[in-house]
Amino acid sequence: MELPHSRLLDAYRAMRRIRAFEDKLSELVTAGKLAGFLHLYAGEEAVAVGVAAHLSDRDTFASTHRGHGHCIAKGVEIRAMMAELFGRSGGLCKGKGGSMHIADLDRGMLGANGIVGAGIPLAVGAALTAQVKRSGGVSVAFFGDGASNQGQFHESLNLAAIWKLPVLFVAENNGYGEATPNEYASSVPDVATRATGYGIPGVIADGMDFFDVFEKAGAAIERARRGEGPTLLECKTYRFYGHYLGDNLAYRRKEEVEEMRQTRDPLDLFERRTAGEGWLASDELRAIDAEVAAEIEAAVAYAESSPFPTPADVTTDVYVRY
Amino acid sequence: MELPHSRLLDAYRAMRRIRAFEDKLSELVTAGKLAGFLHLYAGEEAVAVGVAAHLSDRDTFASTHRGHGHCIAKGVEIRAMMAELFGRSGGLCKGKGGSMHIADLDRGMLGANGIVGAGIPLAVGAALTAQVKRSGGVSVAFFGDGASNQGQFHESLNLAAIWKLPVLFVAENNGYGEATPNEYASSVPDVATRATGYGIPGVIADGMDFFDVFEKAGAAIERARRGEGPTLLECKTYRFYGHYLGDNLAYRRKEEVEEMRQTRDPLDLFERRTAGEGWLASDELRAIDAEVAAEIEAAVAYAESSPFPTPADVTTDVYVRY
Amino acid sequence: MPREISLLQAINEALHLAMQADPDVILLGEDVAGGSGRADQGIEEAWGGVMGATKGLYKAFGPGRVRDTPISEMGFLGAAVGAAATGLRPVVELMFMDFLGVALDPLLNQAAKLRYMFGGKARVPLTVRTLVGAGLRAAAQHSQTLYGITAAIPGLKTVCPSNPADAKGLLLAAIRDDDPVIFCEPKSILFASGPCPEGEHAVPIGKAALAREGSDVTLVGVGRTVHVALEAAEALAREGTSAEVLDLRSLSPLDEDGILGSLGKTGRLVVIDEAPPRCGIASDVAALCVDRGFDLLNGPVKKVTAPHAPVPFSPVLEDAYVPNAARVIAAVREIG
Amino acid sequence: MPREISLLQAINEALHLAMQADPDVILLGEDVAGGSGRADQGIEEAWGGVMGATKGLYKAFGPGRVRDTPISEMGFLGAAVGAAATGLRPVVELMFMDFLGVALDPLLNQAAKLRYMFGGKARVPLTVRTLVGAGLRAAAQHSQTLYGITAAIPGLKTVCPSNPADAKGLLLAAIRDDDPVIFCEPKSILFASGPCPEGEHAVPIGKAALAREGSDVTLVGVGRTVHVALEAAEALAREGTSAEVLDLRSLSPLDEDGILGSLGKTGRLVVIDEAPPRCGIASDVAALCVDRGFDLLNGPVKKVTAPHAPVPFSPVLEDAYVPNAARVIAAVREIG
Ligand SMILES: Cc1ncc(C[n+]2csc(CCOP(=O)(O)OP(=O)(O)O)c2C)c(N)n1
Ligand SMILES: Cc1ncc(C[n+]2csc(CCOP(=O)(O)OP(=O)(O)O)c2C)c(N)n1
Ligand SMILES: [Mg+2]
Ligand SMILES: [Mg+2]
Repeated sequence: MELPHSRLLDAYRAMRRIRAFEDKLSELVTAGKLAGFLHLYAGEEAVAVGVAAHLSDRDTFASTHRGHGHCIAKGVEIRAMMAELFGRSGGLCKGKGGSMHIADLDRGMLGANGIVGAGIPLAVGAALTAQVKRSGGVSVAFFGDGASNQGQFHESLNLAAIWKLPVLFVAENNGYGEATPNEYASSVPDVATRATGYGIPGVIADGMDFFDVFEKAGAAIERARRGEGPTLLECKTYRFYGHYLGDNLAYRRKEEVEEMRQTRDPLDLFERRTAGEGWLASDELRAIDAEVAAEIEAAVAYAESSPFPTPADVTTDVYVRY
Repeated sequence: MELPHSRLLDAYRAMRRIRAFEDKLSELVTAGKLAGFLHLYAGEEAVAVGVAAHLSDRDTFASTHRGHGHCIAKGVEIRAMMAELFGRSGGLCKGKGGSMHIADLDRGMLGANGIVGAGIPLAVGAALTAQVKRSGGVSVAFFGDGASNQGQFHESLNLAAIWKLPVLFVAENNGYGEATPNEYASSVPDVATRATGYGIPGVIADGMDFFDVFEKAGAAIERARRGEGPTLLECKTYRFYGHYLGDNLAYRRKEEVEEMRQTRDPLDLFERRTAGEGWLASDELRAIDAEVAAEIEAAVAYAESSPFPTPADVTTDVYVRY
Repeated sequence: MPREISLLQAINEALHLAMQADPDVILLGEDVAGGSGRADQGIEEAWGGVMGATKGLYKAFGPGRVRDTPISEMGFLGAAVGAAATGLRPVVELMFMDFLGVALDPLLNQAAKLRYMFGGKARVPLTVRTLVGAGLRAAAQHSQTLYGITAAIPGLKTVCPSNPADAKGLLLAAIRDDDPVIFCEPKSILFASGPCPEGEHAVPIGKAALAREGSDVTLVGVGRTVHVALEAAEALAREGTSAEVLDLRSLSPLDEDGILGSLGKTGRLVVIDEAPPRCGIASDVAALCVDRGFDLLNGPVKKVTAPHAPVPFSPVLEDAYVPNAARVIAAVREIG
Repeated sequence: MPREISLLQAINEALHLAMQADPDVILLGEDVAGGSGRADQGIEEAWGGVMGATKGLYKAFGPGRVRDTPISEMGFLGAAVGAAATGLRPVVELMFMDFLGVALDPLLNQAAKLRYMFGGKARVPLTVRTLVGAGLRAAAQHSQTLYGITAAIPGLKTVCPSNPADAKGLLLAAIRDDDPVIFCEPKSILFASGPCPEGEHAVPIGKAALAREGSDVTLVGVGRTVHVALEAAEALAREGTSAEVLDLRSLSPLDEDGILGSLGKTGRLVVIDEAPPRCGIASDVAALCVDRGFDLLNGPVKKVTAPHAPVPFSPVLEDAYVPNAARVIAAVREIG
């Protein structure tokens, strides 16, 4: 599938941004500059970006604890994200949310979510709004293989199916829920198999391949916009870092990780494909890499210079009025 | 499938007991003699009895709000059940539980349950006990079509599947969850379809036909005892009364109910089959009918003569020790 | 004399008004219509809610805005939170508050926290209507008074009316509130009638109501226990004790000033709640008295609550379980 | 001097002892082993719990008794209730207490009520271990102190240790208790060391502990706030106020006599809790004081709690959110 040149560059830029953002966080944590639980999206870039490439601000994302990639793909400002992770008042959520609750409703990003599976019904609700208000919007629920064993997954898919809601369920199957392999925790190897139980299409994409995700997500999103209801799209992917920064990684062999990084890196695959087809030139990509690197540095600088919130902020923003 | 004569009579007796028990409750409620929410099992007798015919006290049932039939099929004493519904101290649960919590652990009956779907994991837990203790026991979870849209259904089936627990999931699909038709509430017409999502067998039985349930439950129970894991057995059935006594019944046509009662009554079907095959004689069945009628009258008499609990009983049985 | 309607009818009127006035208000819940999908058989709105609270709404506002749900509380409540955060104003019926067991996360971790976690950038105008309390012989899993759980959660508001007029006014306020509100319907008094204004009616969330004036002791109640308090006050009056009865109405926010105001008049207080004694509204009221109200106190503050036990089925036991006027009177005498 | 170990190690020791002593004790939870199903790759017990509390148990007791679960809290907790009612003695790890949102029903409506609903004929010897509290910059959905919810539920017991010895003794008591017990692990002090007996050690459920003797004021704490109270007491001592510190340890049952005993000595009381102020343990303690303890009171009872707000992420905010010694000292001065 060929995309206009500018959109190819946009896709690459978004993926590179995610990668650079996550690599930077790893660096910052190692340097002791960041607190909290950080779940990095590196390795899974093609999923969020492949889906987001079809969407605009009227469309919504509900995300997971591993939410930076979804934010960036949805166009959320990087420096406000970084400031949030630094716990600063200039953060997207004024420092109150942190990594697990990073959100930007203006971009249709309904938030990372610390409760596994809890984002799924939120996406269903956003789709309900779209349906009732006839906004034409589509809503996307991202969730992991582990989350597919939560009751909220089940209830949400059934509900969306009977109401034919404009929602896309994207299972990011990276093979693990924390330290537990999916082949142990799930009774079926493919999350997509479960679509049968809801009478909706179940589709498997190579989550490391932007083009495959793009194509299959596109079809599902078109279907949703036509009012034909939800699709369960499973993207087979892999997380390059551990479950969170600090993870001992003892549940997977080093060689497994190495092999994935060497042979299945979504940025490499993207570059190989676009170069092979003659769509993009290497120096275009290197220019983006440099731009992004600068953006990230600027984001860190912004974050570090943003003032901390003050103790009085603890009790604001609880209610609209109380 | 032919059963020994005595077991055929047992099966009929159990079904007749359930029917007579439920009909009596309807009468008592109409006469203003009983309080509380009563969900009658009449019409679904073949399901509980067809399954229970394979089980003994080491095997367990987890039931639903519509639990009288499961109790009776599992061999629970009728007069203690009746006294429970009358709120008397001679009741199975000393009058504390009532219809929705009727239970008899000695008979392996883990209780009716007022929370739709909540019995399912309890059955999984009993199966876990059987597996850990190698008791050879099998556990059965009964639940309705409506309950199959609860998260607990999903989580339980997955858990039982990955641990290959000796459990049988029996979906009693009577077409309705309260006033809502299953074809509206569920994204798939057959609950059994969902077995695919857990990699376990999904089987459909005619829940009005004792023999069909008996046969299919038997195979699934044997499989479970062999350590091969759970089965989802869907029994297509129908409730002859409303959702509860007091239901306005406006969600289904009178003709539908009439037709079911006329053509699909599990007791009639049983009688027709056993007579047709020459297995049972009509007078044998009438004798049982009379016995059962007497039992029920005796149960009511017992219940009415059983003393009420006293206010001091309100605070006992909360803890083993506090 | 103003017309009288039941608390249930008052709820129904409020729902009609709210849906009429604002197209963003939608209604979700199990059997809020009933018989969905059977229009071809001439079946429509078979139930209108298990208690009948939502009667006529499906017919008036159609299947787009009034939706029967599957038995998937976590799912449809979660969806309602998502819908509220994106521009609708959903009213959800959680049939019995006991079902919080399978519906807590969307309230505890989502609705209550989105605004805060997002730095004030979200609004979650969600209303959850739910039945509380004993009295229907419905036993342990259908009779609980669990508003203490939602009142404890920062980010939620919780109200519980004791009469039709407040039911109407508070429900309208809840639906129009931009924060998530849990609206508790005391099932034992659903069918009790009382005066209720026609048309629009506003009752502010966060204000207790004086249900009876008095000077010797304050009786604080909520929902059904307001009536228990009134009955006790009546009896106490006959023996010369003048009891003031305060109807909390709102559990979060709690009307601290209202409570302290009455305590200031009477110096003595008994709080009556149908929930068990631990970690509930009754403790909060007592704790308020012994902190900000300490100088006003002329005697101990007594809690008259259900015992620390599940709700029993047997009518005899259930009647003994719930607080009654005799226990309130005894408590008043004890602190006399 | 007795050896010192961390609270986490004490938990680990108790689990080893309990599983060793009783083959009916099994352990369920997410990643309690970790890496399940990968033995063929030489991977076994990759984690031993997200905090490491269950290290070595899988290796010692095998995959039949130590089971990694899917991320299905309601399912595996419900299964544990069923297992407990049929003869096992399950210990379940609910990773963070915040996950009650997706795990409440098996506790609220099943474990807590089976015995009562069945007329005393069931036992549910279930233990749920769960992390509570702030301090790890884990934000609103991983930092809550929700033991007020479980303490409110008749049929459950709830405990929360403040030190390794109590952690070990209470966990052993919980596992061997025939009722369901919620065992709360304060995450901010998990790695703090303290003396702890080797081998068997018993701490009764339902008894508070005197953490420091004093005569002028009683400071009541639980889990981490015991340390806050001790710090405040130390500072108060320097200015001549003698504070007694009571460690509740058990939240249900609540040691009413223990609390009143101390109040009887001091006449003044401050209760410190990391939960928000509404419908919690702090209110219960205050309510007890103003009821049974009224004649002992020489001043208001102050609650020092978290504010009525979710737990914020930013370290600056989180540090301001949790109760600290300065606030306790201020409260003591106020009632001085
Ligand atoms: C309800 C709930 N249970 C458990 C956790 C702890 N937890 C956080 S992430 C995670 C693993 C999630 O796995 P998966 O859904 O596959 O997503 P991934 O981390 O692989 O992206 C777990 C168990 C949680 N946050 N919420
Ligand atoms: C969690 C929960 N939600 C809702 C209810 C109210 N309720 C009781 S029975 C019932 C319908 C159940 O339908 P189904 O599972 O098909 O069983 P059936 O009544 O048809 O036997 C509902 C909604 C409940 N008891 N528990
Ligand atoms: Mg995963
Ligand atoms: Mg049904």
